[in-house]
This record gives sequence, C-alpha cells and structure tokens, in this order.
Amino acid sequence: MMAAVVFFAVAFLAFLGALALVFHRHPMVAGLGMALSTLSIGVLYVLLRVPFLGLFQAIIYAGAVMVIVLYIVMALGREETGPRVGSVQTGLTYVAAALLLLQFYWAIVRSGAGPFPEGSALAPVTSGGTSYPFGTIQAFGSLLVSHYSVPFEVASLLLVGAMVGAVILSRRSWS
Amino acid sequence: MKVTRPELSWWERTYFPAILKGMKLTFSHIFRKRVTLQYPEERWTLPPGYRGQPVLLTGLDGHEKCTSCKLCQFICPPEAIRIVGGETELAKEKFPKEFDIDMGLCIFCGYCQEVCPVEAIWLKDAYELADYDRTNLIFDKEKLLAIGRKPPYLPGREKPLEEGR
Amino acid sequence: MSEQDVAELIKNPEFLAKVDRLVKSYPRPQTALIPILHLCQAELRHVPVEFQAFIAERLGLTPAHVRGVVTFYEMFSEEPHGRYLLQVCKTLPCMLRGSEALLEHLQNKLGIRPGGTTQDGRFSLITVECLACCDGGPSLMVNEALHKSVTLADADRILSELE
Amino acid sequence: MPLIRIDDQEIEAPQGETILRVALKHGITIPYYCYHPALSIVGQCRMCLVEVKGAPKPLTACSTTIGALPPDKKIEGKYDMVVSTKSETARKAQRGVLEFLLLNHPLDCPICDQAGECQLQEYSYTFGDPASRLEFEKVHAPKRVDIGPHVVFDVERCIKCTRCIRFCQEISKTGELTLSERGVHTRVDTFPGRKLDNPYSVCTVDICPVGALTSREFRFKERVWFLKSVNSVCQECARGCSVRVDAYKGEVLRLVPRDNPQVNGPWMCDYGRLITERMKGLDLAGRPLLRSGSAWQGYEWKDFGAALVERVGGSPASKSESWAVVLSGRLSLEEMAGAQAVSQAFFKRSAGPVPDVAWGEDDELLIRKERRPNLMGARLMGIPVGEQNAPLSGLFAGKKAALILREDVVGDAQGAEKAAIQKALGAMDLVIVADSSFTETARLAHVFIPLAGWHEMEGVYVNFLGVAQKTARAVVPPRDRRPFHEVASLWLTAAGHDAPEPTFLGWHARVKESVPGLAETSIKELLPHGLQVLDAPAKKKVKKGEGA
Amino acid sequence: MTEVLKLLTRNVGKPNSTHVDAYMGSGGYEPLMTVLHKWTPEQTLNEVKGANLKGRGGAGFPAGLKWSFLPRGKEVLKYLVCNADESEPGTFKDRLLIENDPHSILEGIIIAGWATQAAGCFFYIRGEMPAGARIFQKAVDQAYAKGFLGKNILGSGFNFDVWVSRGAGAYICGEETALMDSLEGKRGQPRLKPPFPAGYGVYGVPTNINNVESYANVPLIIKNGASWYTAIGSSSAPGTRLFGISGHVKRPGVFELPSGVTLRELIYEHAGGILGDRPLKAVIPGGSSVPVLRADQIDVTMDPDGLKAVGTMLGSAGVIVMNDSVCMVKALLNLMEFYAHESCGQCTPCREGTHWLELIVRRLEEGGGRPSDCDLILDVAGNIMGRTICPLGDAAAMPAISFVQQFRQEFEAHAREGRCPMRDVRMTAAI
Amino acid sequence: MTITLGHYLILAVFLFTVGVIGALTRKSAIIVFLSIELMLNAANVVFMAMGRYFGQLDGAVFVLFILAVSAAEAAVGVAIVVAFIRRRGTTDIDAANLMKW
Amino acid sequence: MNAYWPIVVPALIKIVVILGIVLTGVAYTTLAERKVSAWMQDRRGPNRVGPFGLLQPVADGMKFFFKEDITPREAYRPLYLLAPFLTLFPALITFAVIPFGTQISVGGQTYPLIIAPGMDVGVIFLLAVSSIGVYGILLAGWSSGNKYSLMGGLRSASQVISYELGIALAVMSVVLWTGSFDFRRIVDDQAGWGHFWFVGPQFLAFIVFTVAVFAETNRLPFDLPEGESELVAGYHTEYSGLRFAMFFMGEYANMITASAFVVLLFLGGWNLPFVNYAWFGPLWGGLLSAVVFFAKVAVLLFVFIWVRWTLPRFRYDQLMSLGWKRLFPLALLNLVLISTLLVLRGRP
Repeated sequence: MMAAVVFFAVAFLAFLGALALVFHRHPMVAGLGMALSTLSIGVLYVLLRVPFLGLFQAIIYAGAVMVIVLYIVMALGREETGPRVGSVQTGLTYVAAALLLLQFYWAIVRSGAGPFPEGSALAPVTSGGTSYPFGTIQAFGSLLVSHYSVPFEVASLLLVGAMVGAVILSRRSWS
Repeated sequence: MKVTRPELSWWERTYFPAILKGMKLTFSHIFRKRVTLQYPEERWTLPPGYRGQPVLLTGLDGHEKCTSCKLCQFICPPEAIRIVGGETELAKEKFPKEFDIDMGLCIFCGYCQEVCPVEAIWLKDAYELADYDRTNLIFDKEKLLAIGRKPPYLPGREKPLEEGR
Repeated sequence: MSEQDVAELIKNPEFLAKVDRLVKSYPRPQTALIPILHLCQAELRHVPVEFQAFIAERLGLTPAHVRGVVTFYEMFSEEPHGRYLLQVCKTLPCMLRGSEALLEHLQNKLGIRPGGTTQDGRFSLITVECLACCDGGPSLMVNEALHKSVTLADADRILSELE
Repeated sequence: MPLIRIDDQEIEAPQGETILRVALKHGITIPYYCYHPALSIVGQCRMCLVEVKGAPKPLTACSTTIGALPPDKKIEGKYDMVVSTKSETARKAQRGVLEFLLLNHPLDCPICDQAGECQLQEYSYTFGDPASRLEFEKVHAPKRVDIGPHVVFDVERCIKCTRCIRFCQEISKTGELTLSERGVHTRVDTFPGRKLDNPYSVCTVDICPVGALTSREFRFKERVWFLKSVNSVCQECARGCSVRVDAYKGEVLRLVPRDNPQVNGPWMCDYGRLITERMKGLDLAGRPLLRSGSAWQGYEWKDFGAALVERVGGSPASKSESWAVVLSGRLSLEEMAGAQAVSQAFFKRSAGPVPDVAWGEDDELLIRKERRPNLMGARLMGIPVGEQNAPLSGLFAGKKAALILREDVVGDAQGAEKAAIQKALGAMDLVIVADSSFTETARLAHVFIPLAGWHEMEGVYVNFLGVAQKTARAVVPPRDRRPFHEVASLWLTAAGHDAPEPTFLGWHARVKESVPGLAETSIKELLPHGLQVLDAPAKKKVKKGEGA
Repeated sequence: MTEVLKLLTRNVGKPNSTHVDAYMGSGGYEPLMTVLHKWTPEQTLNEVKGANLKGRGGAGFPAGLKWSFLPRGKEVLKYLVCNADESEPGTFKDRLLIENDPHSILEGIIIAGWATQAAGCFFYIRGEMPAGARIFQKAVDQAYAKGFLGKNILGSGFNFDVWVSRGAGAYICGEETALMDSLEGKRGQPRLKPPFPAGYGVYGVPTNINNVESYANVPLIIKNGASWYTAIGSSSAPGTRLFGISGHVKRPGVFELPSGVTLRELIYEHAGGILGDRPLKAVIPGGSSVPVLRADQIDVTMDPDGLKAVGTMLGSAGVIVMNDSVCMVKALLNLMEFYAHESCGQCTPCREGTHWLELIVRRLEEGGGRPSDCDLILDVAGNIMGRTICPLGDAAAMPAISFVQQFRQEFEAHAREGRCPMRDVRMTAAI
Repeated sequence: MTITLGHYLILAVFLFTVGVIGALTRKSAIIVFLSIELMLNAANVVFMAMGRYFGQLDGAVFVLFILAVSAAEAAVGVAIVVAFIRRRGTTDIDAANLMKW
Repeated sequence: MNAYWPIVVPALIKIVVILGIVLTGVAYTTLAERKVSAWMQDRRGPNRVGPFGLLQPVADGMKFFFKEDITPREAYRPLYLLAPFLTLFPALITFAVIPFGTQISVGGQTYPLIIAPGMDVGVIFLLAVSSIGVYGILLAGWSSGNKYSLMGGLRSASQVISYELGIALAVMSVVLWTGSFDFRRIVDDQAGWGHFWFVGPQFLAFIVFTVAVFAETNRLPFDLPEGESELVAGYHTEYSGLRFAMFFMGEYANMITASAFVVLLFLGGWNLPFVNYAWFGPLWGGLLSAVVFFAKVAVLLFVFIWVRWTLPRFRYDQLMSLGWKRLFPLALLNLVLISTLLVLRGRP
C-alpha cells in the first residue's frame, strides 16, 4: 500500500520532470525538470530493492551530470528556446510519438505484462543466482566482477576515452 | 624588485608546519586580554581635535559668528551644508538666514572648520547622532547653535577669536 | 543756521557782485571756484553744502565736484569755526623753535584741543602745516594775521588783544 | 610701426598706443585697477608698473605710450622699446603697490560679494606677498553706505581707482561721484543728498575692481563661484544689449553686460538689470491649460497637441479672416517662424502684426524707447510691424478668434483701450494665449500655452541696429514650459503637418530660409558678439571698450 | 666769508618797496621796456637761455630752455604760471620777495610773457599767505594802471594779463600739474606726465610754469646781460640764491649768496652759529624733502653738484638746522606727519605709504618699535620712491630713507630702549 | 494495490515518448542531449523492473553500465556543446549545418 | 497499521530530538563562531543578549524573521524562491542516516540511536544527498539575476563537484577497509581493543577528506563562492530575511553534518579509547555515547572556526589546482595503497 503511494507519487514526479524538460521554454527549468526526473527514477530503483543503485543514480545523474549541464546553461546566460511549434517536423514528431505509444502498448499487452495483470506482480526478493541477498552491494559486486568483468573493463575504457575526448574538445587552443 | 623566496624542504612544502604554527598562534590569542570597550558603560576619552558633530559658535555678543560666506558650503565634499545668506544690522553685515547641515550626509572631514574664516563652525566631540528619521538629521541653525558652544570657552581647546577684526 | 546764512548770503547783492566779478576776472569761470569758496569761508567761516550746491550751479559744475574741492583744501571747512581761528604751525622748523610749547600753552589756556572751538565760539585752535615763515618760528596765524616768533607771553598778549 | 619687446615677445605696435593695451592684446598679463578701456587714463593705481629699458624708474604701462626711436638709437639694434613685466624691478614695484593697496583694505573677503571675481584677490595671489606687514589698526571708514538706489558702497574696501567717478563723468555724464578728503582718508563720495542715481548706475558696480560698490539687488544673494553663466541678450529694449546671465539653483540672480562694441560696449542700463527683480513677481506658468466655462483643465504636453488641434478645428471660427494673430517683439526668430507656420497651417493666413510697444525716450547711450528686443527680427521675417504704440483694440474688432503670443495686450493697455480689448476678447469664440506668465490676457483665454521665459530657452534676436544675437538657456524651467517653436512642432505634427524638429536648431534652419542675412551664417558666428545681418540705419556709435 | 649780495633782495628793507613808483625809482621796469621796445621775443628768450638761469623751485631745470618748449608765435594761446605756492617746510624765500618786492617778480613775468608770447600769467599764491596775495594783487593793479599789463603794453602791441589766484591749503599744489588743476578749480591732484605742461597745461593750453625766484631773476639778467649773470656763483648754477636758514641757528632768515657758498659758512657765519652754542647734529640743506646731512658733512658748497656729492640736493635752498637737542626720530615723525597729511590721495604708494610710514615712525618714537622697523621704513620708503605720479612720493621717501641711514643708531636706540632716549631733553627754543 | 511490472513499463514508455518528442522538437542542443538521456533513463527503468521481475540483478548491472556510458556521454556531449557555443555563439543545433569544424 | 507504531513513534521522537539538537547546534554554532572569532581577535564577542550572549542566536533569529524579504526585479522568481529550501533540506535530511550513539534500551525495547536504522548504505546516502545540496547554491546564484550571485553560484558548483571526487575516494578507502557502507559498521570497526580510529591507518584519507569537507561546506580557506571582496556575498547576495536565514542555517547544518561525517569515518564515532559503553548500562551507556559523539562534533566545529581565523582564502585557480592536482591524486594513491594492503592482509 505504502509502496503503491510512493510509486505513483514518484512516477508522477518523474513524468512531470520529463514534461518540464521537453516543454518548458526555459533551459534552466528544463534542466531542473530532468534532474527531478532522474532523482525520481532513483527512488524507483530503491522501490525496486536496489537502493544503492538509486543513490548512484542520484550521485551520478543528479549530482554530477545534471549539475554540469546546468552549469553550462547558467554560464550561457538566460537564453530561452522553446519548441519549434508549428513546423512540419514538430507535427511529424507528434504523429511518430503517438504511433510509438501505440506500438509500445501493443507490445506490452502482447507480452502479457499489462495492463497491470496480477500475474505480472514483481517477484519476491531472491538471491538471484548469487550467494548474497538480492539488491545488496555484495550481490551486485560479485555479479559485476565475475560475470560482467569484461563489459566492466570496457566501460571503464569508454569512460577514459570520454574523459580524454572531453578534455580535447574543450581545450581553447593547442598552444 | 626581485623577491627571493626561501628554499623549502619537502615537509615545509606541504605547508603543514606553517599551518600548525598559525593555528597555534590563533589559538593562543583566545587566552589573551580582551581589548573590547564596553561601549555604553565605558567610553573613550576622546583625543583633542576629535571631529564629531559640527556646530555653530557664537561670538561674545551672543550672535552666531557665521557671516554666511559659504566657504564651508563650497568645500563640503558631500554637499551637506546649505546656507541662505542675508543682510544684518550687526557689524558683520552678513549672516546666515538659514544654515542647515544634513548629518545624514556629513562625513566629519572637518573641512568646514578648517576653511571657516571666522571660526564659526567647529566639530565638537559629540558622536551619538543616530536617529530613526532622516528628517531629524537635518540640523538647522537654531539647533546647531543650541548644541554649539557659547563663550566663555573652555580653556585649552582653542582661544576664542577676538571680536571684530 | 548755516542754511539761513547761505540763503542770506546768496541773496546778498554785494556778495553776488563779488562773485560775478571773480567769475569774469579769470579766463574761464571755474578758476573762480576757489576764490569764491575763499569768499564764502571768510563770510561764514565755513563752506556749507548748500553753498556748494549754489556755486556748482552758478559755475556749471556738478555739486559733487565742488564738494571734492572743498574737502580737499585744508582752508575750507564744512563746519564753522570760531571767530578767531588760531593756526599754529607745527612743522619741523617751527617745532624746532618751540611750536609744541606754544600749542600746549594755547590748549591749556583755551581749554580746547586742536580742532576744537571754545564754548563761546570765539576761538578755534588748529594746527597747520608750514606757513612758510620758518625763520620766524614758532609762528601763529590768527585769521589772516601772521605772528612770528611767538613766545608764550606773546601768545597771551595776542589773545588778550582779541578779547 | 615700432617694434617693441615685452618680456620675450616681439610685437609690432602702433605708435602712440600704450604698453598696457598692446600687452593685453597679445595676452601678456599686466595687473591693473584704474585702467578701463572705455574710460580715460589716469594712471593712479600704479599697479601696472613695468620696467622699461632706459627709464630710470618703473613706468605705468597704462599711460606709457610707444614711440619710434631713430634707427641709430634702437635698443639692441632693432627695438623701439623693451618692456619687462616680470623683471625683478617690475615685480618688486607690483608687489609694493599691492601691499599698499591691501594696507587699509579690510580682509572681509568671506563677506564681500566681489570675492571670486575680485581683481584685488586675484592679483594678491599672483603678485602679492602672503603676509601683511601692517601691524596697526587699519583706517576705518563707513561701510554699507547708501550711495544710490541700486548701489551700496563700502568705503573701506575702496582702492580709489576712480573708475566709478570717471564712469559718471565720462559715460553717463552725470558726475554724481567725486573724491573727497585727501591722503589716506580720500574716499569716493556723493554730494550730500544727491545719490548715485542714473540709468546706468550699476555699471559702476561692474567696473569696480573690488567689492566697494555692490549691487543692492545682488548683494549677499550668492557667492559668485556658485553662479552658472550663459551668454544672452537683454530683453528690455530694442538695443538688445549683450549680457551674461548668472543663475544659481534655477534662479536668475543678475545680468552683467558683456563687452560688445557692436551693440552696447561694456555697459547696460539699470532697467535691463532689474529684470531679475521683476521676474520675482511673475506668476510663472506651469502646464498647458484649456478652459471650458470657468474651469481650467491641465494637460500633459503629449496630449496637448491633439487637444489644440481639436479645439481649433472644432471652433466655429475656422475661417481665416476671423482670426487675429498677434505676435510680440519678444518672440525669438525661431518662435516667430513657428508662429508663422502655425498661422499658415491652421488659420490660412500669415501671422502678425507685431505691436511696436514704446515708452520713455531714447537716450544718448543705450536706452531705446522701443521696448521689444526683436522688432527688427519680425521685419526681417516679413511679419508686419504695427505703428508705434498704435492701439490694439482695432486688431480684434470683428474677429472671432485670436492667437496672442507673449504679449499681455490687456495688462499693458490703459483705460478705454483696455476695456475695449477685454470686451473684444471676451466675445470671441476662441482665444489662445501663449506666454511665460499667467497674464491678465491669459485670464480671458480659452487655451493657455505656457511658454519658456527668455532665460529658459535658446533664440536669435535682431536688435534695432540689425545685429543678430543668440541667447542661451540659463535656467532649466522648473515647471514644464516650452518655447513656442517647440509648441508649434507639437501642434503641427498633431494635425499631420510637416514640422521641423521641435528644437532650436530645427527651427533655426527654417529661419535661415526666410531671413536672407542669416542664410549663410552658422550659429557660431552669432556668438559671442552677434552678427550684423542688416545695414544699420544711421548707426549711433556707442563708446567702445576693447575687451576689458 | 662770502659777501652777501643784494641783487634779488636789493629792494628788501627799502621803504615802500612794494609800490610801483618806488620800484621804478630804482630802475624798475626798465628791462621790460628794453625788451618790449628793442628786443624780439626770440632775443629775449635767448638771453635768458644764455644766462643758464636754473629754476629755483627745487628741480633746477634751466628756465630759458623750459620757455623754449612752448610753441612759438603769438597766435598760439599759451599761459604762464608763477608758482608762488611756497609750502615746503624750511623754505620761505619767496615770501620775502612777494611781500617786499612784488614788482621785480611781476616784471620778470611780463618779460617771460614777451619772450614766450603768452597770453597771460596765473600767479598762484598760497592760501596761507593772504598778505602776500594782497600785496601782489596791489602790485598787479598798479602795473595795469601804469600800462605794464593789459592790452598793447607800452605800445608794443603785446597783450598780457596777470591773474592772481590763491590756493587754499594744499602742499601738493606746489607741484606744477596739481597747481594747474587747482587753477582750474579742481582738486589739486597732480596729472600724469606726459603730456607735459608745455603741451597741455592750464585748460589744456600750453603752459610754462616757474618759481617766483626764477621770475625775479629775469629782470636782472635782462638788465645786466647773460654773461654778467653767469659770472656770479658757480658755473653750473649761476646767479645768487636766496638761502633760507631756519631751525637751531642764532640768526634765522633769508640770505642772498652766490650758489658756491659752503654750508658750514652759511650756518656758522651768516646765520650766526648754532642756537645755544650746542653741537650741530643734522642739517637738511634744501627743504624738508631732501636727504638730511650729518654734522660732519657740512663742508660742501651749496650748489647742485656740491650737494649731490654728499647724497643730497639743493632743492629749494631752505636749510633746516638741528642741534643735538633734537631727537631725529621725532623730527622724522614730524616730517612724516606732514607728508601723510599733504598726500593728495590720488595714487596708491603715496596715499598708503606715507600714512604707514607715519605709523611706523610714531610707534618708534612712542616706544613700541622694534629693531626691524628701520629696515621696514627703508623698504616701505623704497616702495614709494619712484612709483608715484608726482614727486611728493619721493619727497616723503627721501627724508625717511636718509634719516634712517644717517641716524640709524638713534632709531635702533628707540626700539631697544622702548622709549625716546631724548624725551627729557627739551628742544632749545631761543625765543 | 500492488505495483506490477506493467506500471513500470508504462511509466517507462511515457518517459521514452516524451524523450523522443524532446529530442526531435527542441532546438537547443543541450535540451536535445538531455532528452536522449531521458530516453536512456526510461530504458533503465525497464531494465530494473525486468530484473526485479525475474529476480535477477543483471538488469541492475546493465543500468550501471548505462550510467557509466551516459556519464561519458555527458562529458563528451557537454564538451561538444561548449566548443560549439564558443564557435557559433548559440546552442541552436540548426546552426550546426556545416560538415566541418 | 498497528505494526508500524513501534517503528514510527521512536523514529518520530528521534527526528524531533535530532532536529532539535541540530537546529540548536546550528544556532549556537553561529554564536560560537562569533565568540571564538572575537576571542581569537582579543575581543569579547556578543555579550548583550542574555548571559554571555547566550540568547544572541534567538535575537538573530527574531531579526531574520522580521526582516523585509526582498525579491529583486531581475530575479527568476520560482527558482529564486525554491533555492533556499534546496539548500536547507538536504542539509537536514542527512541526519537521517547519521548514527549518533550506540543504542538505548528502554522498557525492554532497544532503540538504536539513528533515525533510519535499516539504512545500510548510509555513506552513499550521505554523499548523494549532499550532492543534491549544490542545487540550492546553483539556483540561488543563477536566479538572483545578479552577476555577483551568478559568479558565486558557478564557483560554488564547480568547487563542490571538484572536491566531491576527493571525498568519494577518501570515503571509498574507508569503505574498502571495513567492507561496508554502513556507518555503524564503520564505527564499530574503530571500537574496542586492537582497533584504531581510522585517523591512524587512514591518515591520508583523513587529510584528503577533511580538506575536501572544508571546501564542500564553503568554509575558509575555501569560501570563494562568498569571496566578499570580489563577489559581495556570492550566491546569496540578493537574499534577505528568512530566506537568507535558510542559507545560513543550511551552511551551518552542513558544517555539523561534515563534522559528524569526519567523526564517524575517522575519529571513532562515539568510541573512546578504553571505554566500553556496556559498562554504564543500556540506557546511560547509550546516552553517554551520544554525548561523546556530539562532543567530538563540537570539537571539529571548533576546528572549523579555528581554521577560519588562521588561514587566508585561496585564490580560485589555487583552489582548483589543490582539488584536482593534489587531493585527487593523493586520494587515488591512498586507495591503491589501501587496496594493496587489504589484498596483502587477505581480508574478504
């Protein structure tokens, strides 16, 4: 019961943030909407019994990525850019979005997951193939460094590459 | 100028010794004697020549000394002084019909006292001038004379100007 | 008083004749100003402003000009002096020969200071600059009569003769 | 011409010219008090002593004339005279004389009105010693002597330069002043009972190099260093004397003549100066007013143009012959151009006439009996000028509407004439009055336009000699009054007509089109001495000063 | 001992000397008749020029030369002025001539008028000499009666008038231009020079002005010839001079002597020595406005050159003698009072400076002075000197400077002691 | 009421669609970039929900990788935007119409 | 619902108590700041309101309450109003996961002295929440519409982000050492015989963490965001009245949090050497542990103030260079060393 209330509240906030991001003219508010959205999604992770991932979401998305983005927006000044209302592309986009929604709905229904059948209730917490309880850091860590060790290393390479790239891109000059 | 910086050892380069030294110093101050003056109860003995409230002085005949020459108005950096001159039957010919000092503007620089050719304006040792209303800070002639000094003057501060030339 | 005197004087035909004669006797009338002022001074023992105004008009001068002249010359005064004007020369040669003592004596005797007039209006005592009789100092001039080498006794005698 | 050297400057100077004049002309400073370019030379202040090579003692520059030496006697082979104004001898002489002048001069600069424009002060700083060696009581003399209705005399401050005396003898030819007494007691004096009372008496204040003579009207009003000055033109008669208007905090405090050989020399009359006194009594106008019935309604300027157009357009008296358009000789050329444009656009007739108001008599020096400063300007603009002192009631007879600019036709009229004008105006459908004060005429108006005073605007005025001069704004109008040319722009544009920019320059361009004498000239040429735009009718020369 | 001559003073002391008949009885007006009938104006002028007659008023300018500055010709209106405004303290020689021998002056004036073809002469006499004015006026009237004045004098076709005008008590009117202003009925204030009187004098008309004694010399020159005249006295200043001696001498008075006489002789021989037989202290040799001499400086000839050598001037030859009873500060104070009183007030240095000098000297005399006052006096007087329109400034400054220079110890003693050291010494009055 | 997998999926779908709209309609490069991030987050929700549904942590691991990738993307993306703004003075992606730097 | 009461009621009590303690702490930290500042400058400090000026914070609070609240015309109003809350609330929320003592047993029930006892990832939570706190500064700076505020906000944001790295890495080494994100575990690892406070074994981390924490809280010598000589008062220049008070409280709350964080990670939490709280019984032992904990926090707060009056402010580039070029490598080095040590020691 409690979980349901929290879920709807958080889902609403997440959606609200998303709408703010896309439709608010103000880039600063838009960015804040995104931050709200990511934070809410982080709470969803906690509801999904992976609390530390929710906190990571908060630290990385809200605390780092969004702060940097907002930082840029702030540094740019108060430029306001709205959606391209009325252009052909906007119209087509809405049509495409509607089609997309229909398709997803169809897919969900087809998959038997929705709308909200009792049977699709989330499973009780299990160990999930590891020796640690579901959602604990230990479980997560052991999965990460055993099964996913190669992707983990690749991801770290990617991060290093991104870091180098960002530094190169934002250098003012090579002097 | 060339400044030679001292060669620092590795330990000193971490700045820890310096920081600790500084912290020691600041900490030691906690136990020093306090220098605070407990203002309303204790008060400064003001040094001679302290520049406080500007006031108008009267001559031996009881009239304000001011001759409305407006040099103070001219010299006043924040333009706090306003004088309206007029003719008087007294020997000095000219007197201030109105003489206002806006204490909200006054910066107590003492130029007016310095420039006054007849020693009519004087910065007294009063400094508690706060008020809740700006309009009360515009001191008019009567007020300036009332808080100003009348002869005979206290000895030692300055001798009263001889009357007339 | 002076107004009346002036009014009388400038109506006095004898006086006016004198003035006219003076005016005519010089190449230009304004030269007559000082002689005319002398006349007035002699008659009234001073030159009142009313007379100044009168003579200015007569000679075609501005009153201010006449006043300037009257105040410039020592022998004209705007205030009347006594019947006998005692003029003591006080300049150096006379001083060397005792004019100070003479002056002091006269002061004591008449009870007036230089510039003053006795109460009865008979004597006025003034000091003057050089009377050009330095060899006869101290010199005393009473009205137009010059007395040389005046001793104190002489002075007493002169005064007593005037009384 | 003889070649002379003053200090290090070689100058060719005309024979017979004095050293002082030559030096002044070439920007060499020689201090002086008694010399004045328009007065005779007396050389008695002794301040202008200079060293002349070959002379045994210093000579007064004001009275020493320049002569030619025979070729074999030239000094240093080429000079006819070598003058030094800064040599030790000259400096010592100047310092000595200054010390003497200051001996008995009271040190009451803080009180003295002249402080700040006092030659004694200035020279004391430049040439004098910082300290006095006099240790005795100064010679005292009366202060605040009531020497004349407009002049107060401080005997102690007088340095006996006798400029004032010579002014009264030579310029005003009234001779009220003289020196009296002698020696150290010498003083300037009047005859008892006769005051310094001539139409130019305040000129003595101007030329007094110290604060001995002060103007009763300006006395103790303001210290001169606070004053803001602009060049302007006196408005009180057709002479249009060049004046300097000194104002402070929005108030015109005095008028001082500017030396203009073409117009007034260095003088002006007392009547002109007293304009500052008369201005005090004026009920200065505020904002535009419209009357309906007996109620006045105030307008903002931005709405006023439209209101005017509506009022004029809506009046039954829209025919050209029903309009009387009376201008004043007090209008500047630009305002006249504005009036002309308005008249042609709205009344379909040309403006005028301009009444020629006169009283008193011309005198030999400056005063003219025509009392309007810009009558000649009206003639140049092609606006008809009425007969001198012709009754104005005739102008309004049979008219249904009137535009009256800057002329108090009711207030200035007398007796039956006044009643007639009042009646005529009272019967009209629409009376528009524009003036800088709310005059008697204005009370009869339906529309009142507040105009800027002459001291609050720029304008060009042409005097009776045909000299055009420009005024400048001495004071920002404390309330929103505007010159008529600005009103004209407002009015014209509100009705959709073309109009110049609502500025002086905008309308001055329009003036140039209609006044041939001004066409080729720039504003700069109208400054500071004006420009002869018309051959003067039998010009009577004013005694000229040459820049004191 | 130099012989006292009786040239100018030949008629002094004679009975009825002021009457024209007496004057004519002793050969008077013969020179006039000579020039009028026999000589041209040019000749007359040249004769006087040749005599090198030095002006006797004080400046010593050659009279003949001065006359020649006037424009020539009868048709140009010109005036002569006789300066009888003798007001220099210590000078009283003119009074002697005016009161005793007016006709010799008058004759000199008329001859000068002939020589310069002037229209007339103003005789400006001091207001303080009413007797002299009366006497001279009488002489003029007699001359008119005799036809020596007026229209067509003695049939020569020469018209000449003399107007007597009285001053009214102003020393400054002895200055030529001030005198002219006074003649015009104005305040007697000196005029700026140039223009000089020879071009712009009384009423703006070319004017020549000479001293009484100068005019009185003219008949003598005409009568005896220029060469006779130049033989008398020193060559630079020929003729006799009237020396007036006053002050502390036993026999004050006017002595006519050739100009080469020494001062010592004048004092000790002619004037009978010092009053009270006290030591001599100081002598002012030429009227109050020339520098003073100390007792040890009196062995000089009384002519311009001789006096110049000791730093003073002959001036109007009025010798003022002071014995040792005189306080020099007091003497200077007396002079300074005189000049301060007589300054016309027109130009600054004189008006203010003389007053200031008076104040300084008075303070010294009264005991409030200070040693620096000596230098102050010198400086102030130096500031007056040569800075004024007329010579009165110099006249006031020169005694001030010379008194301080010559008797500085005495001035300093006043300052030092805070009182007049001689205040108890009564000045000897020998009356 | 129980929260089922469907709830999460539908939320994810909505978020994703909104992200698509944002990415396609907004001019500002930054907003476009954030919209893409939003789409990634929507995917993350699905990963997490599915992982929870199947009781496996693999979904969470994927989410972690996506977090890492998006952080990297953010770094590079922001760097590009900054460089772009420096050159063009705007964040408008229409201004990026040249195929060269 | 009844099942919740035994959990909710103690939690509520704990929230109230902790908030009371923290807010009072904030208030008196401001007083302490002023007093200590005064002492270090040989002054007396506030001494008018109440004995020794003890009521000064109350007076200050009253003043803030009655002050006029001004919103600048140029401000972006919604965010301008939001910003103070975003600063204050995260600062307060952190106390949910901070244990401030062992536990107390009352009436047979045992209550751990922490608001959220079940949170085993408290360390991450703390980091996460404090990373949210930067939004307040960022928004305040931007929305004020004032260049000084904006510059302050920008500086603050980059400073916080930069030093967060150091914090995270320093925390990581401690977490590696104990193998838990749970504060309680970390504290317990520093208790008892044979264990050290981590300030010893983790000295490098301690240094890095402490310095970074100073920067995180914008305290001298890292108070560049406020740098009044250049930026007036930084991001909160335009704020006044209650809103300013919120920033003010947020800053001091953050100081307390940071102090608590340091105490928990490195200074042994409520542990004292040679003291076992069990000796004092279940109730008094717990309370005593809380007192010890808060005493340690207070000492650290004093250090904050002490440092403020000792060290001058950094220049901005020095600040950045210190963060990235000194602390960050140092923290990495420390992490490597600790990991190596752990591997060598062979602890799971």
